[in-house]
Amino acid sequence: MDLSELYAQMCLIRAFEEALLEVAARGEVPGVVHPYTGHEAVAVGAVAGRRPDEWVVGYYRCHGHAIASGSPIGPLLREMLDRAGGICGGKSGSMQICDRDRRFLLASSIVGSQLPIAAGVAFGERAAGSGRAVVVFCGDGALGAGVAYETLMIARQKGLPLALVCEDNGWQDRNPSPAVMPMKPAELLRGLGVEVTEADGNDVEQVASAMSGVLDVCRAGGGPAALVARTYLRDFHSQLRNFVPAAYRPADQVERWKAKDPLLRAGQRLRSLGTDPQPVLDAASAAVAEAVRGALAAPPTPVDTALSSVTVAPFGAALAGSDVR
Amino acid sequence: MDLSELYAQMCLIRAFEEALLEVAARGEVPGVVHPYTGHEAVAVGAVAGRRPDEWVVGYYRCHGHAIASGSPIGPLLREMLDRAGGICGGKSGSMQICDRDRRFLLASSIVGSQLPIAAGVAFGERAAGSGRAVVVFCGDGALGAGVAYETLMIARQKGLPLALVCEDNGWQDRNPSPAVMPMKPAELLRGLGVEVTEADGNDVEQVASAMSGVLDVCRAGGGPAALVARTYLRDFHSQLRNFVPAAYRPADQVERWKAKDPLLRAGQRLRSLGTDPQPVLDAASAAVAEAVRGALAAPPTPVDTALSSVTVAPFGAALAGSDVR
Amino acid sequence: MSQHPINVVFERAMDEQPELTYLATTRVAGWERTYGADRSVCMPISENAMMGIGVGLAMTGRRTVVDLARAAFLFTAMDPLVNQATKWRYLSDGQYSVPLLVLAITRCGENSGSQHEHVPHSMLCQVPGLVVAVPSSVNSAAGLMATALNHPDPVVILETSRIFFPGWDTATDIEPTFDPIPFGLAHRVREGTDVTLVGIGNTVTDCLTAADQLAQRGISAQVVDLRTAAPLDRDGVALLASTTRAAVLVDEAIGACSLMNDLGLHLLTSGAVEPVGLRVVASDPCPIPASPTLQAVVLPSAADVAEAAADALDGRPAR
Amino acid sequence: MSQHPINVVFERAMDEQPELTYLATTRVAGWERTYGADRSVCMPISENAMMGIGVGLAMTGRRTVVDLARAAFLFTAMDPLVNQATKWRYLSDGQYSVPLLVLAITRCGENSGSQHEHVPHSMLCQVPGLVVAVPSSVNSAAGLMATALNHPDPVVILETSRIFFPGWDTATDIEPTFDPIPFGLAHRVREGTDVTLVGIGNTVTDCLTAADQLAQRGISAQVVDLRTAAPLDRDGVALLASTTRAAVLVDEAIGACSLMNDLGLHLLTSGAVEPVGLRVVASDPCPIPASPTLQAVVLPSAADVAEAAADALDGRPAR
Ligand SMILES: Cc1ncc(C[n+]2csc(CCOP(=O)(O)OP(=O)(O)O)c2C)c(N)n1
Ligand SMILES: Cc1ncc(C[n+]2csc(CCOP(=O)(O)OP(=O)(O)O)c2C)c(N)n1
Ligand SMILES: [Mg+2]
Ligand SMILES: [Mg+2]
Repeated sequence: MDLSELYAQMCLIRAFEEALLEVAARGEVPGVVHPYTGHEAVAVGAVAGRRPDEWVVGYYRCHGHAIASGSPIGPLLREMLDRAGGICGGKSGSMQICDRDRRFLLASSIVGSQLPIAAGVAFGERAAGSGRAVVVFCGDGALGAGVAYETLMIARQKGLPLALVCEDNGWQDRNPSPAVMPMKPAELLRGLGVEVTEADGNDVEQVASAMSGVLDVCRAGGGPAALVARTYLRDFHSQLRNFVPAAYRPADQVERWKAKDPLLRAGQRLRSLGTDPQPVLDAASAAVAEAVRGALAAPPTPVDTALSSVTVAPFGAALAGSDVR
Repeated sequence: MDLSELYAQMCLIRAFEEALLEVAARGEVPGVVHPYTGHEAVAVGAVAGRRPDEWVVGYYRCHGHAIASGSPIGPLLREMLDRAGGICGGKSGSMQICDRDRRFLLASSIVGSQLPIAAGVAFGERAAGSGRAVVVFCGDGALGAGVAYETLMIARQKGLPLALVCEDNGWQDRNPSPAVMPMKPAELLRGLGVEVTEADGNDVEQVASAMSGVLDVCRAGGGPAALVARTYLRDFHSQLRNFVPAAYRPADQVERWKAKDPLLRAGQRLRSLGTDPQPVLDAASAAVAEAVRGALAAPPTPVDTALSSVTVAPFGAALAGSDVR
Repeated sequence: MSQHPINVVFERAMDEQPELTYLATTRVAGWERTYGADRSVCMPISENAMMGIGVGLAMTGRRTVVDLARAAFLFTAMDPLVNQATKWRYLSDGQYSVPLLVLAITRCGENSGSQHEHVPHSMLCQVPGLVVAVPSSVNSAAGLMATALNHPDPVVILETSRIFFPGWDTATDIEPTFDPIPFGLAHRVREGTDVTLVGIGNTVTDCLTAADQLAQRGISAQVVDLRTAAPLDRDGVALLASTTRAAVLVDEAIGACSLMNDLGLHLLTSGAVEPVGLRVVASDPCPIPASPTLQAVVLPSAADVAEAAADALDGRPAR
Repeated sequence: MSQHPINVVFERAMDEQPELTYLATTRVAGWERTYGADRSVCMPISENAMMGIGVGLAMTGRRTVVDLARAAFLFTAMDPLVNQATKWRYLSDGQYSVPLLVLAITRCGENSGSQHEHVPHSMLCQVPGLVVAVPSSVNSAAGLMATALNHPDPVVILETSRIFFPGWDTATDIEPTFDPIPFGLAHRVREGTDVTLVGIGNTVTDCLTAADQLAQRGISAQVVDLRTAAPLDRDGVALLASTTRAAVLVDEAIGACSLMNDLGLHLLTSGAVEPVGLRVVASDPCPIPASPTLQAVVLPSAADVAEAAADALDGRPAR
């Protein structure tokens, strides 16, 4: 995939998140938002090389994962804004979205829990001899979870084609990771015998090329393998409704990383290659603005499916348990 | 502690387990037994250097841990035989015993679960500046559990005086550990940055001397540290009631290890030092026989405490929930 | 010795469904050779990841059986069951099915102490959409398993240890065959006209014994096996109970927020039983002690059931 | 803005009990400086080990508060709660106390989806000996916390997210103070003579709103806050309910094996309420959707409560 295309995806994610936060500030997002701003190069670079039949698995900071996987922004927005046409019918909200058609398996809001699920998918691929890899994202904080370790041990022992992308932003909510973990992600993963490639997570080309190596290892049966992408959250961990998020990181750290903004850098590089990035950015903004307008004009989530898809089996009534309601 | 004393303890454990299995074969043990036969040198060597005010924490294969910690065999036997005078009043059985007075904190029957509990105790010791270590045992299979990893990461990050003893018998129930784990215990623990000492777990002197180094590291604030003791189960994983346990390991492997029996080796060594081990062994057998006689002659567990010690708070009735009983 | 019906049913499914996958920390003899290590998968002691892997397999089209060995180990694997397996059909608004079957042994006659002996059916009924099957016998376990192996959503089968003990094949079975047993349909295992005894899992046997004891006192007891805790056959039990003058609901779990208290409420509000004719016999509110002597105090017995039945009938007029 | 009562209570305990230890994945501003990193302990995302460490501290004499942040994360830490914290007093036959307090937020107004929003009080009531407190307001949370911080056994406090939202200090509180609140004692928060509305946690507010709505229809409703799910004040509620002609029990959890079905049974068997006068209003049996629009369908509302009350009273003669 060429840089313009990667840049276009990053712009779409950036515009999406900025618009979403704006709508949230107006009180129109009922739930929580974990913005992907700052991480754009990771999702876009990591998913650039996946084949269309390979699954991608995300975590709660998932809007970037979904958009990079090809999910349409309209249904994503509507999901988060509680409007008709949401990608999961209003049942998922922001943190647990999925899009089976784009092989975006799911994003899970329980830290670490996506890892064994992705390993299960990878187990299926290996059993089928499909030669496909499975891309799974996690934060640096997720490496604290025992289930991450269990998954990696099993993936190694069974040789699963699990391509792990660790988005190492140095923080886990309000804690700097070194305050709670004795090892950095790459050192830790290597200690567990996992093949690790490190990349500058704010450089989309570097991420894409490093990831293509990781995917090749997995597809060739040499998995699991991991990419550790060093990056940073431009804005903050999360915002609930329109409550103003507290600043929790040193201001100079935040400033330092602003200079390394992944869009800025990709834009400069494009320019150096003779392409003007502005029209791409503008197109993304326009597409998002259009999607926001559409979402805000849409009716609320229709209620007729509120109780559907709990199970497929026809014993809803018997399961109710509230017969005297 | 001198070798005769270590040997005496090993003999006591061996005699205890053999007598217990004999009683079980007659159908007089209502529960399950995970015999410590073959591992005796590990518990005895590892606990030899602990100070009387240091806690020991075990896992379900715990009779050796308890006896090495000083627990009296009579109350232990009675606990397992459902007789009056059991060390936990009949509530614990074989796998979850404890003896607060001997600072044998507990043995837990959930694989890996004893590790964070021991780390909590170690946290308290560090907070108190006591200079005490905490000894905790686990099997090689326990290293598969995510909670083992979580505990070690936290112990490293907080510098806890946790002295881990991994009883590496190469098997986890009916699975050979290499069939399910990609790394051997020592390599894995080192990969996690834990200081590891390896020892021949069938040589009680070697275990004791290696462990004294591990304890010193912990007491000096350099913990956690681990001892990996290579050993083998002489008999089998477990026996339920009087059901005959299946053979699950290659016969030649079982035979090979018989030659390395820890009691045999300590006995030979004693003899080479001019001490006849036989009287020690005989004394242990006699003590156990006496305890068995006493237990079998004792009345059943008294029922008046069946419902006591659920909580200390006086709201048992309100908690009952079965008011229409 | 004949082959265990559970194995017969399971092997039949392994043969019929080429992608059916079995994850366990223990091995079934010969399965790795027959089905390959990709379908009979031996796992480390990593229940959380094992269950999560099962979810991933099931979501992408491979029905998976996660054998936890014991319900005691479910507590290290609750998250993938509660937050993943039972959620993704709903969260995805129907994009996914999660055909995951979890096997877990509860207790009975092992006397291994309260960390190892758990009866979590009531807890699990609080997980929306989860099928919680609690077989009472060898055939009941195999028949419920047969249904579970074709069910499109997550199922937990809580098996009593008793059905695996030596001699399992000598006991007479309350289910004549191991044909598939539908979920949510209680089963009358003994007819009777005076009182209805309702059991689940291990307590079905207690109810049958109690019925024998009651018969000697001239009381005719019908016995009902719930078979699944969720879905719960409220109406079926109410219908049966309405033909007798009293009902005794028996559970080896504690009473608070329990299945039997829940069912009891339905029997009363539906008018099937009058308040004075209802008894719930549950475990005392404490962990299950290792000692069988103490268990006899804490857990419900056939004698407790018979006594409760006689007490409930006392002074109740014939209809 | 005044200091949050929960913090006031907690800091008072930190000052009074020099070994009280706080484990959390988040920090309380200033606590590390005030109490030291040995007492205000910042943890990685390792809930299972965090809870186990809490057990080890508590068993050896250091009361510990494990702050899970959310009840959603309890499912990765069930084993040390179910198999360790609540077991060791019994397993040891009284050798140990385990003064462990677990804090966990349930839900309300966050709309974060079913993995994040859980109301597990009924499940937890199945753990023998565990105190399950479910405060309904800021003061209720602080008052229950004050008691928990002196309790000798494990306690879980399931807090509603609402009490931490901006503006928490502007709402009028149903508890006038944050003095310690005893466990197992329900609290009448509004007097009334026709119907008794029983809530827990978030549904207490719904009951109060419903009482207002009913008042406009000439129906006088008394409202009861259970405060703890375990111990459950069965007799206290029965006594209160027996003074009115009907009772409506309201829970945002699903009905199967629920606290309110359990309580309902007691109200009927104790004779406090007649079967036709009882209603249980629970969540529909599905995960909690992220969309507030869908939640309005699935979760009980004040209007549902009022309607159930009117329905229960319909045709019920005045006593
Ligand atoms: C099991 C679990 N524990 C706690 C949380 C609360 N939580 C949400 S995000 C987060 C920090 C995760 O940090 P990291 O994995 O580094 O991802 P990042 O947010 O930095 O992208 C925490 C603790 C959770 N969602 N799941
Ligand atoms: C969490 C958990 N899963 C499974 C089991 C069942 N189980 C009991 S012992 C055992 C094997 C443990 O092996 P290891 O740790 O090597 O100890 P060993 O028995 O060899 O001494 C297993 C799987 C358990 N007790 N706890
Ligand atoms: Mg991070
Ligand atoms: Mg082993």
